[in-house]
Amino acid sequence: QSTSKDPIKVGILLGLTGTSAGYTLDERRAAEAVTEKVNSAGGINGRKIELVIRDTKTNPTEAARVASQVILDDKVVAILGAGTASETLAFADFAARNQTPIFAPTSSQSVTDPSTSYFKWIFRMAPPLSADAPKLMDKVKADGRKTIAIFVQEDAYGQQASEMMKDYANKNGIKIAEIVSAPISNTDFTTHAIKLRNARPDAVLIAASQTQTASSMLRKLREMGSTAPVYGVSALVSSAILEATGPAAEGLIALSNSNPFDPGPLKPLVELLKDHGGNRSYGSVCGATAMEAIVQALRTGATTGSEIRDAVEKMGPVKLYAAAPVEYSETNHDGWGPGTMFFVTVKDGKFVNL
Amino acid sequence: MSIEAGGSTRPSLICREVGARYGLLEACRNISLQVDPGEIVALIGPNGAGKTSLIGALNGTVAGSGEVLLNGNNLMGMATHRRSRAGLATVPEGRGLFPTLTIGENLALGARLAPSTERAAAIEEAAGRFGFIRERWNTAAGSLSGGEQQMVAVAKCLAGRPTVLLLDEPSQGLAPIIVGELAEALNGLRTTGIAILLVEQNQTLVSITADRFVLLAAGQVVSQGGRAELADRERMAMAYFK
Amino acid sequence: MTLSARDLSVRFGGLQALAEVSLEVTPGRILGLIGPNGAGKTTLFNCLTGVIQPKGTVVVDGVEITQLRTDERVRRGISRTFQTPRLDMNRTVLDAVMLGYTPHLAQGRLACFLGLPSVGRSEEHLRNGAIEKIRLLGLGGAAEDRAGSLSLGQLRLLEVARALVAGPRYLLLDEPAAGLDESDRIRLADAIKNAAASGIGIVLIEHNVGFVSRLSHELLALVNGTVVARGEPNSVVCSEKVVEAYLGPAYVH
Amino acid sequence: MAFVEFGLNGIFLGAVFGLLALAIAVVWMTTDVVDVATGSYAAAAGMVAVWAGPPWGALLGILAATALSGTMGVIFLIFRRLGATRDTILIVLCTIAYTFVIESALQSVFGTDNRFFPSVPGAFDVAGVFLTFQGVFAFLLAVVLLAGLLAALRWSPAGLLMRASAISAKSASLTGIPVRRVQFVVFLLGGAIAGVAGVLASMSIGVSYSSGFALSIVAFSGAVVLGRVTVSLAFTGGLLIGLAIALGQAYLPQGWDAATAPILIVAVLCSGLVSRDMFHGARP
Amino acid sequence: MTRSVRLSRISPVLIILGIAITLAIAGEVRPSIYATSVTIGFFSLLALPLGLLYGQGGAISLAQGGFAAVGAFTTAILTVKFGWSPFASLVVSVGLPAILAFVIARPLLRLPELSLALVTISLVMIFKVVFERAERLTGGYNGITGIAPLPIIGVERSYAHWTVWTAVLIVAYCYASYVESGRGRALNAIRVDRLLAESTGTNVALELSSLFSLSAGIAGFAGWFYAHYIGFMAPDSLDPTLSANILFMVVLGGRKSVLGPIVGASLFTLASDLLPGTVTQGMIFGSLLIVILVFFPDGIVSPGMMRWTRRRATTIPEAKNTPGVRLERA
Ligand SMILES: Nc1ncnc2c1ncn2[C@@H]1O[C@H](COP(=O)(O)OP(=O)(O)OP(=O)(O)O)[C@@H](O)[C@H]1O
Ligand SMILES: Nc1ncnc2c1ncn2[C@@H]1O[C@H](COP(=O)(O)OP(=O)(O)OP(=O)(O)O)[C@@H](O)[C@H]1O
Ligand SMILES: [Mg+2]
Ligand SMILES: [Mg+2]
Repeated sequence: QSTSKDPIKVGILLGLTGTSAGYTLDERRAAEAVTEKVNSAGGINGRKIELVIRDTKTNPTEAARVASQVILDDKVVAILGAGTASETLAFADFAARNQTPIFAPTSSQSVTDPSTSYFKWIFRMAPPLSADAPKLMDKVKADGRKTIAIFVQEDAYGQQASEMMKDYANKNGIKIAEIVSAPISNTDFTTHAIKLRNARPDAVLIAASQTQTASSMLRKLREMGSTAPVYGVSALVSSAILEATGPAAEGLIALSNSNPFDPGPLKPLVELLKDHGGNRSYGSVCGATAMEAIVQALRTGATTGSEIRDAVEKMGPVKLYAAAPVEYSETNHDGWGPGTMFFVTVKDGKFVNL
Repeated sequence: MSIEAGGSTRPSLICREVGARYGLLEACRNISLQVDPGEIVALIGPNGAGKTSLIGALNGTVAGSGEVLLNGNNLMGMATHRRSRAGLATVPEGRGLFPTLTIGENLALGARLAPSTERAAAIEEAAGRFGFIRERWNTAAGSLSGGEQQMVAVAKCLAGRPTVLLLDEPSQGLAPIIVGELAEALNGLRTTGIAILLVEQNQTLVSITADRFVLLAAGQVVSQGGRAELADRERMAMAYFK
Repeated sequence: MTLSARDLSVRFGGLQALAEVSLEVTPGRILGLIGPNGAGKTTLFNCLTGVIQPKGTVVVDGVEITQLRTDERVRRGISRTFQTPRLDMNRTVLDAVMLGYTPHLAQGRLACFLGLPSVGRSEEHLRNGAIEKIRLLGLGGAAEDRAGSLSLGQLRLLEVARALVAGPRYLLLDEPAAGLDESDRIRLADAIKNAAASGIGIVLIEHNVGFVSRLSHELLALVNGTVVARGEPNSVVCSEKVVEAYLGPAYVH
Repeated sequence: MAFVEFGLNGIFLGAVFGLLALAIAVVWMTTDVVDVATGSYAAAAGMVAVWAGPPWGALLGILAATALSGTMGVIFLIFRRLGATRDTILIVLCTIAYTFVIESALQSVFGTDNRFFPSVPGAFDVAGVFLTFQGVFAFLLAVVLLAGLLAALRWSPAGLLMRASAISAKSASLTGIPVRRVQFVVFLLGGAIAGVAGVLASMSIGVSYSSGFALSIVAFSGAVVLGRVTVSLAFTGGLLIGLAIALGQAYLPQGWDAATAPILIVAVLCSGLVSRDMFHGARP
Repeated sequence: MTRSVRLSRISPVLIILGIAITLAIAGEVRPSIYATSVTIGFFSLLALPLGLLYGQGGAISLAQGGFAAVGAFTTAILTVKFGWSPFASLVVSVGLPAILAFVIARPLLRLPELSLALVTISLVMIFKVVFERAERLTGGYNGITGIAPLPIIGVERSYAHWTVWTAVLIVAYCYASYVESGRGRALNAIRVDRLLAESTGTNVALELSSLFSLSAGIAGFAGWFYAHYIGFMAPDSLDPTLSANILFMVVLGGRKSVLGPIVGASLFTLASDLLPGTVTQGMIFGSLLIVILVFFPDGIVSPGMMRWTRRRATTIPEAKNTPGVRLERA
């Protein structure tokens, strides 16, 4: 039996190596920052929070194995992770059976499918595509773009994003001139760029979550002579993409949950990360918000997994570290509304809030 | 014992107390022998006597001990390729050809050991020793018949203008007529002053080429002698019965 | 009851390795095959065993086997040795010889997987047979040694033992005596004679003319892929063409 | 016109693959080993080049790649010296393990981002076909390197020595070839060529810590796809793979282009067109 | 003689049983060890048949993970979308990969090892693209969720542990028995020299394709188990990297011995728990692999483990026995 002075354990399961390492490192750093802040302020009801960090190697099999380690051995009360949908789903069932809530910084729609047996135990900790894609399309429409071309990264995220964009376009009379896709492992985007350019769209939409893919795509697009304005989904905004893309990023309009150059509504996050060297990125917002959600639930006095879950469902709208309050309920585990995202554009090598 | 050949004294091969071992197993030990320029010494003995192992110790492909003197230098301890460059050529048991290279390429590789000005001539000369070589210049060496390969292997070594030639059972698999040719070729090499150590089971070949013989059994020298004793088949046969 | 080949022809690119060669071996008889290097002797073996597909036909005991795979021919009783020994140098001599039993293995695949006792019994039985053959060829002392530690001469004997173990009706030996010393050669000759006496038909490639003509009932001389002489060993050896192309003038003296 | 544009750009990228295939081929011809880490040398070269910046970064990158491949050469020599087995698969696995090491080191030092070295600026338009100077530059540089290498192999016995060393180390040393030195030098050469390819890649498609393995697979496919392993065939194979990938991206249904290279490999290798002993140091 | 033969067959089985019991005891103390042991068992099921195929028969395959994925998707589709019982789908999960492997085996297994490796890994990549594209069946990138746990075994980890280790035991026993038999000897000959194997009466093509098919079938079984154990299956669940890792496990553990693949599987699984750090782990792990490969080329468990120093001191290795490519040459 745990005494009241024992630390509260929270599992961090992220693909710190492998394809998702690009943003999971930020997520981890932000979660650590939140924990440190809470602990240095005396913890929660006198109990410190202890993070149990495991690398899932961006591999579902490994994710399932380390999940049972943290759940069974470390007896974590909640899990933050994993970075991709298939990793998360690989341990979702097990976590649900052991009554451990999962706070997954994953955008793919399939993670919070209400028809699954473990729906009650997964909270999305990233802007859901259902909020992201329509909001982006609203902007495209408002900007008067009549013909668009879509670039899709071949994974769950990219595919779902592009489906929603197509849907929206069809309903709103926007013409889709071209759709091109590339697998995650793809490195050369010349062909894609030529196709997008030749379609002569009013705007190119990028449905990709990997900065590597997006930056290479953008560069090639400009290199191959296209001048069409580019719109991107929320996972793209980071200083890394600017560094990698260079001048080709000028004018990019993206929906974002963060802006590394202008805190905007994210002042608390800036404050939090000040001493942690982490940049304000997509990952930091997700990581900090997820960890803060767990902390808030614990503050209500919840100590077990199911209590935490109930607490989160009943928390009502709370301002965590995202741009707008998030709100979960028994039927809504997506939490992040359109307000958690805002538009940024690239000007003189910097993101500027629109 | 050195003789004058081509106007200059050529060094001979001198082995002192040479041994060869495979890990803990000693295949031969304490073997001392000398081969002079222009001389052909036959190394004979029953199967498994350690003849191949001795050759290996000399050319550095088997761990060896003792001294191998060539041109006054002790080769023992040197890397195999240095020994070859020092003038010690070997036609090993497996013939040592590069099966997927053509005959021409094999000879060219062999000729790299000759001084660069003489290479072309060396190749010509070596190829001339066996009639078929030129005809099948661009054939992969591996597709030749066993005997043909044997001849190419000898030619390849000769192309390098070696001082000492170690031959491990060169007549194995050769037709009698070719054995005859080989014997002629070996005898012809005498005038070039090459020292030849010939491992052989074929007594005919030994008897028409070798000046002396060294009989090896169970890894040790059990007897040696000149041409005369070699003819004494009775005694040899006795020795072969282990 | 014969192994017979009719009009075998093989070309390698521009080279006519075999041209309409026919031969016939009956059980209990030894056919010597001689010829200069590159005459096509080994190629002939390759045709008989199905390693290469010649023009012509190969018939064994009245059944045409020209289209059969190598392993099927082995099962029909044709075993061979190789000019350059082929074997796993890292296994024991005994193991290497026991490989010869493969075509007549009485061990079902399933039984092997299940490790049924019958498999163990059968192995035991085979092992004893193999040891006997190994002794016969004078390798008895080396039975449990690593095959790689044998000298080349000993490896040839091992190959013969392996071929014998398969219980062949026809045995093709490719220069088994090359590099053998006197005593081993005598032992080998005995083994070959015994095999023939037990009703195996043998084809023997050999360059040691004394050895092969003493052993064989019949000689066949190949030159450049064609048969230039066949018949009584003595007459073949003395035939003009053979002397010219194969033995050389020196031999006559 | 689009077809020509896809094709030419594919070939330009193929030049980078071709160089990598070339690097794999020379090492393969000499040592009988496919160095799977070749792509990682390229990635390292690119990352170092970007880190050090133009113009000397490029040279530094190539040096870094050479140093890395030299280390692999040493590992190879130790393996052969201990020499209990000639099984090349083991060394191939060593090179894969070495890929893990390089990837992890690159990630620790440079992070996970995709990096770009400044490319040759500008582009031109010929009859509606849009070509970048960078692409043309990469292609020309690769061809010049290839020609240089071919000339070196043709006019010196180096090529023969390399092949002989691979076929049988024992026979080669009996022929007086300093096998170990030849093999080591070839590892260095392979690393340097991979380094050039890596810098070129960082100029056009960018490199990240994890690019190595994918590059190696593509390059290896390029090296084998024409059925024999020679320097010029490997390079041509690389070009073809680049072309095939580009056309696959352009014309295959959505999502299937990831299968272009694998399907090509299966088709070519299983068709029986490939000479059977190409994988045994046997380059006729 | 028979006794020693039987012993060498039984002893690996006993050792594996020992490992399984130890893991089970540890699992009772520390529950997550069950998860690790099931993972090890799952990998072992993929690695063991590859050990037989490659270590003994010389035919390399990088397709084990791919065949496991076929087995896993088969049962996922049949049970979730068509409501089959897991035991009915087991037949298809095993049969489909086995038949598929048998069909493609012939042209494949003629290839020498490096190209075989390349072709088999390419196959796995193609499988993956097919899974991604066959959205209606496989759910595309999202995969299939809600695969029911196996009846009887349910969600009890210790039951899963015993199920998978029983399978490992059976496979290991069959492997060991086969190698001891005359057929194992013939299989070994294939590895050394195909012409030799053919000339001593082995139908090389048939032998290798049946083993290839068998290993695919066992991989299919492992995949079937995996799908029901995890409850979720997506194209990147069992990706090409896994297939490559399986080969590593076989070689590191010891491709010539029965225990090797299991030791390799354990090593791989435990490495991430035992090695420190995250980003730098690859450096340590990679270097470790290289050291093992260089100094223990036969793997950690090799038949001549005790004698390794002696054997090393021998001679410069002979030119290899080029497997039956050239006829009777060289
Ligand atoms: N690689 C090896 N490892 C261990 N022992 C070996 C090895 N090679 C040879 N031997 C042993 O060394 C001894 C001498 O062998 P060697 O090959 O030198 O004989 P040889 O005189 O050349 O015989 P042959 O006339 O048959 O070729 C033999 O008893 C053999 O068993
Ligand atoms: N696979 C092949 N490819 C090309 N040529 C070949 C091949 N096999 C054999 N040859 C050629 O066919 C001819 C006959 O070869 P074969 O091996 O049958 O000769 P042999 O009579 O056995 O000679 P030896 O007594 O020297 O072994 C030779 O000239 C050889 O070069
Ligand atoms: Mg010998
Ligand atoms: Mg022959």
